[in-house]
Amino acid sequence: MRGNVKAAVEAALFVATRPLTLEELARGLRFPEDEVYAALEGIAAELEAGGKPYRLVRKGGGYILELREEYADLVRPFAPGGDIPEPVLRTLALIAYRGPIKQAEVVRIRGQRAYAHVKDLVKRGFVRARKEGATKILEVTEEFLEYFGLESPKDFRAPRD
Amino acid sequence: MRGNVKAAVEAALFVATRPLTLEELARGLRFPEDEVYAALEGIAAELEAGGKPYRLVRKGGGYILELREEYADLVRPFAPGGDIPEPVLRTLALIAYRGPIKQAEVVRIRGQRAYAHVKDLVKRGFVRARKEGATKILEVTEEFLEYFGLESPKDFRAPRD
Amino acid sequence: MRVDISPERLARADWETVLRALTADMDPWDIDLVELVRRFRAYLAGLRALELEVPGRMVLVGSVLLRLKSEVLREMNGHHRDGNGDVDGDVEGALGAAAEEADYLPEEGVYIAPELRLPVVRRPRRKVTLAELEEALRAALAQEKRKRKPRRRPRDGGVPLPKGEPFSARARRLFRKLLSLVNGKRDIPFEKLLSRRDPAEVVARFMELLHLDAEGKVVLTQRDFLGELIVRVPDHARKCKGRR
Repeated sequence: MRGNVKAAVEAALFVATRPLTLEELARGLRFPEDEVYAALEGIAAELEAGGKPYRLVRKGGGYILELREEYADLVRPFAPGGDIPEPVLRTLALIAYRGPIKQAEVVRIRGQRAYAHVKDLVKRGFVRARKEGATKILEVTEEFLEYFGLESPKDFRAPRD
Repeated sequence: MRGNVKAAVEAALFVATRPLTLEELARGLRFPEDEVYAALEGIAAELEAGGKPYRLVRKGGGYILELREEYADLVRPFAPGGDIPEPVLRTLALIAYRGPIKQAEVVRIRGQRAYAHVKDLVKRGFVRARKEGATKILEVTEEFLEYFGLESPKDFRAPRD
Repeated sequence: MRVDISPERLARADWETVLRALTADMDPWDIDLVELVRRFRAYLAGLRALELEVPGRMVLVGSVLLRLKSEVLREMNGHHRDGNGDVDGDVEGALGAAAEEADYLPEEGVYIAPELRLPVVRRPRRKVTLAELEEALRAALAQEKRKRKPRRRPRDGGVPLPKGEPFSARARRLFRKLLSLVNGKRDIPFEKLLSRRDPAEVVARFMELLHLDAEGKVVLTQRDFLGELIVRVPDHARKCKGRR
């Protein structure tokens, strides 16, 4: 049944954190590829017509639901990591750009509060700390990059306005 | 404008990974609470009417978009990790199966990290801990039962192979 | 910029005023103790007469600050855990509050890194299914089973000691043997005390010698590293021949 395919495809897109290929969807949901494709078309059109703040986009050979650009700044505080306080974000930026970096160096630059920031960032899984003698070496994790769909820390430089 | 509020609220729900309260949405999006509430009602009705595989639910005092129960198994291949990390899930399973159980016993079986798991599970509302002398007695809550669609903890305690 | 107090006034000031003056430009959450000490020494050097009460209290305040700081650093490095392996909630709360408060302090406009902007992404998390909960249970129970398997106790690697005779009796017997061997000589090589020379005997004799050494009945020396152990029975010990 048509309705069935569409709901199934939309359910898969709803939970996926990366683009899903046509083949993957067909195999995982057990529907013929052409039906899945028709469902994708239907979903895209519906989101467009409904004035939804998200849409279906093609990315890296797959399909993914994505927030429309114009809502990004508005909803940033609700997005993952959006609750990271600005000072903690600065400490993260330092670790991202200068890492691997000694904790002592981060503290020297950011002050004593950086200890709490590092703790928070390690807890979030964004920063990894490894002991090296008496000090700790800090760097961002792959999880952090993957989480935000980044290839390298360079990718999240804020656009200069 | 009405449409504006609804799209903004839906955008926030789309990116959020935890329930958002009415107050939080109103403050973050800078719309009056009653307008945000009306938008939430509109979104819920629309998802319902459109036969979408996800819906708006109220949870822990907030609102979150959630996949409908009946699609959970279907989409597992597309979202390998559920919202409870595997090690925490094992500790939860043990408490559900053996509860009420002493925290010390859980730690004996699951190791020291179980302390952090229990803390997490209590925070999620899945486990209740009551002091009994020097130790804590752990058991699952009604919220846990509701999450997994169980009537009673006994439903999970059928003999295993 | 330090608070400007004339040297005369500072000399007459009480220790709290001195401390306030010396730390006026410091972050109260992050007092630089090294700098404070340097300033205080400069202050002392500027004093004509040494008021002992002032440095005494300063040392107290300095040590309290140092203690506070070291405790905070210790906590932040994850030490001081309670028996449960959890960081003491109160301490963590206090630290969190302190850090939060520190976050409201104005930041210096120093360039550290490009501004960081996290992209707005969606990280949907689906619910865990009952099947997954059951799989998790199976894994947890399997883990328990592994833990329950009795671990093979390591073979008793303790010192093999001859059974039957109490240690003190053996030590006394060894001492009598030593006295019989002394016979004019002062030094007796350890190997003379051995008959079988197997490890069990070596360890047993050595333990007995250590006991006698502790009682002051023998003196043990070893001239070369890993060389022969030399046993000497001091004169005063020879006299206790007949005694127990």
